Amino acid sequence: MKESLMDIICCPMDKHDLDLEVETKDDEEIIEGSLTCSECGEVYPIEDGIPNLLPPDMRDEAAA
Amino acid sequence: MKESLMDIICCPMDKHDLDLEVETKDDEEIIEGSLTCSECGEVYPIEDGIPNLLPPDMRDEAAA
Amino acid sequence: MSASEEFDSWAAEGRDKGMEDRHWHTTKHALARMPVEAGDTVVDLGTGSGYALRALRETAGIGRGYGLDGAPEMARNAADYTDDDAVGFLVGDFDALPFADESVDHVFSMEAFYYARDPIHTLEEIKRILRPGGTFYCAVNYYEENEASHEWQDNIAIEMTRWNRREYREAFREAGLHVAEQDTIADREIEIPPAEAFPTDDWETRAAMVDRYRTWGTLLTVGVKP
Amino acid sequence: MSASEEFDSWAAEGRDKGMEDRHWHTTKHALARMPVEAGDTVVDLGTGSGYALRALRETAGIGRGYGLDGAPEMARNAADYTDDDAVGFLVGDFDALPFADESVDHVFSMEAFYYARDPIHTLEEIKRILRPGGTFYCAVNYYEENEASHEWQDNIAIEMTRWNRREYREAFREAGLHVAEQDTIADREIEIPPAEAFPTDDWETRAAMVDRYRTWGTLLTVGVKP
Ligand SMILES: Nc1ncnc2c1ncn2[C@@H]1O[C@H](CSCC[C@H](N)C(=O)O)[C@@H](O)[C@H]1O
Ligand SMILES: Nc1ncnc2c1ncn2[C@@H]1O[C@H](CSCC[C@H](N)C(=O)O)[C@@H](O)[C@H]1O
Repeated sequence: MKESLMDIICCPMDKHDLDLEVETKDDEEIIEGSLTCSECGEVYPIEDGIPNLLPPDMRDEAAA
Repeated sequence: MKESLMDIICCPMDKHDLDLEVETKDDEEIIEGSLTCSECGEVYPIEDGIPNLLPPDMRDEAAA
Repeated sequence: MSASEEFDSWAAEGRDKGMEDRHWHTTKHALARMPVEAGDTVVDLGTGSGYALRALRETAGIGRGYGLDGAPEMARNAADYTDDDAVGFLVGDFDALPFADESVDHVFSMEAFYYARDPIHTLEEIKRILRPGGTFYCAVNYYEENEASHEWQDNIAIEMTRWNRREYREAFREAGLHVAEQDTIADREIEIPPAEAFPTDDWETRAAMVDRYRTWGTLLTVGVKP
Repeated sequence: MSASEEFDSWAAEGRDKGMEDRHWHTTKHALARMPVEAGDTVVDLGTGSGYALRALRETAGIGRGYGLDGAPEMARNAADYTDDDAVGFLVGDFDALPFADESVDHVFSMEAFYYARDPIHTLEEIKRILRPGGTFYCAVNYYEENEASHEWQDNIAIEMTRWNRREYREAFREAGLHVAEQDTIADREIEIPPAEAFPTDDWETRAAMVDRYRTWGTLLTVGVKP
């Protein structure tokens, strides 16, 4: 994902802003990292350049 | 015209309500009569069952 | 010659019926898209023979349809073509609509809008008479991208507004309408003769006729009252 | 099986590309009607291969396009199919959109909306993320009037919502969107074999296939955020 995506995304649960943490970057592209809700503290992963903003219960279901 | 048209028409100039005067009627159809603006007093003719709600200057132009 | 006189003479010559037949090819597709519900009140601006309202009564069960036209002859003819009590006609001008604020569910207009003397003001008037969420379905064959239409101005004394697609969207927004859709509706029904038949009385080349009808056709811009 | 798993397996089998090819016949007409301007931000819900956003970048010059999909495999494939910096993909669910209030100009969705667990709530979410005057172009092939589509539910474990045209309009309004347009867009491109070829693997009769594609096709409902 590009950092410009931060302008419009939010926590899917409470719609508050997200804080970005970058682990790996390739040019402008954020490859691995996480997005943390500034309100509820929920952490959403960025994997393979794609943020996973499924509600936590559905994310866990999908990973199961 | 039908009297129910009165629900939605207004004076084309100042958009105020119109007062209906019926001269001839055929069943529900008003054939001849007039519509007078409750605010500016302008009189609009009903002829052949059709109200003429052109602004006065255009009506006179058309009739000329 | 005033607009009333010009179009009164068209009506007297029976051109209202001719337009109905030709415009129907694309008008019917625009009408079919309108989100009208049974019982709605619909106004048709520059109604000509009034066919759009007759169609909406039949297909969508609108509650009332009012056709406005600047030419008394047009309105009289239109009234003669129907005995439906729920359809009525009146004489009026696009610049000064004789309808109360928010009194109308939807407004339709085919091949007429560009005759408005002050088209932005007409859009403001349309916005005024629509209830919130009401739509204006504005269909025109005379527009910038439809090149064959440009010469129509030469045959008529009234000044016509020739906007392109973007100008239509911008004007709607300037008047305070949201733009929900813009599309060109091709006329697939008009018969286009084989290449050997060209030039015809009306067309230099077959390509020009195809461009006019199949490529461009009718420009539809849909506005919504916020 | 969860929706993610179901659609992840579709993506792994390459069905995303197959859908792109088939859906394009009607999707392109819906996209062409959208009142997008250069620079707009557009979200595609249930983006699949992401083709709608690629098309809008090319034809309308949108500024940014974001494709949301519940299946990580779909989003990964979609990201692989483009190297356009202005197009991005994310994993998320229709019921809990991860976009800020009024942050998006237009929302598009093809053949995906009816998978929403709580479709009215999804419409409310769409209304929330659109800026005033923004549109939701909702296109579906699975709907009540399209009878051949009814059996699709038998082949998929996820519950699908099968509304008719009126129910779509009512649901949009219930969620607070104005309905600006509703139309069925016929698929004129799919090849329909001559009568002798029927029954085929997929179709009992030629009439049923004609009904599915030429008569009904894709139902488009357009909502506008007030
Ligand atoms: N300024 C104006 N105010 C009201 N009506 C006007 C007008 N200028 C032109 N018209 C009317 O607009 C019509 C255009 S011809 C189109 C008629 C009809 N809608 C159809 O599709 O066939 C004519 O009937 C003409 O009288
Ligand atoms: N609840 C949900 N939330 C997000 N995406 C969903 C979803 N349910 C289904 N989807 C996604 O919706 C897509 C439907 S298939 C349609 C794909 C694409 N729009 C096209 O026209 O080809 C799948 O990619 C699926 O993963």
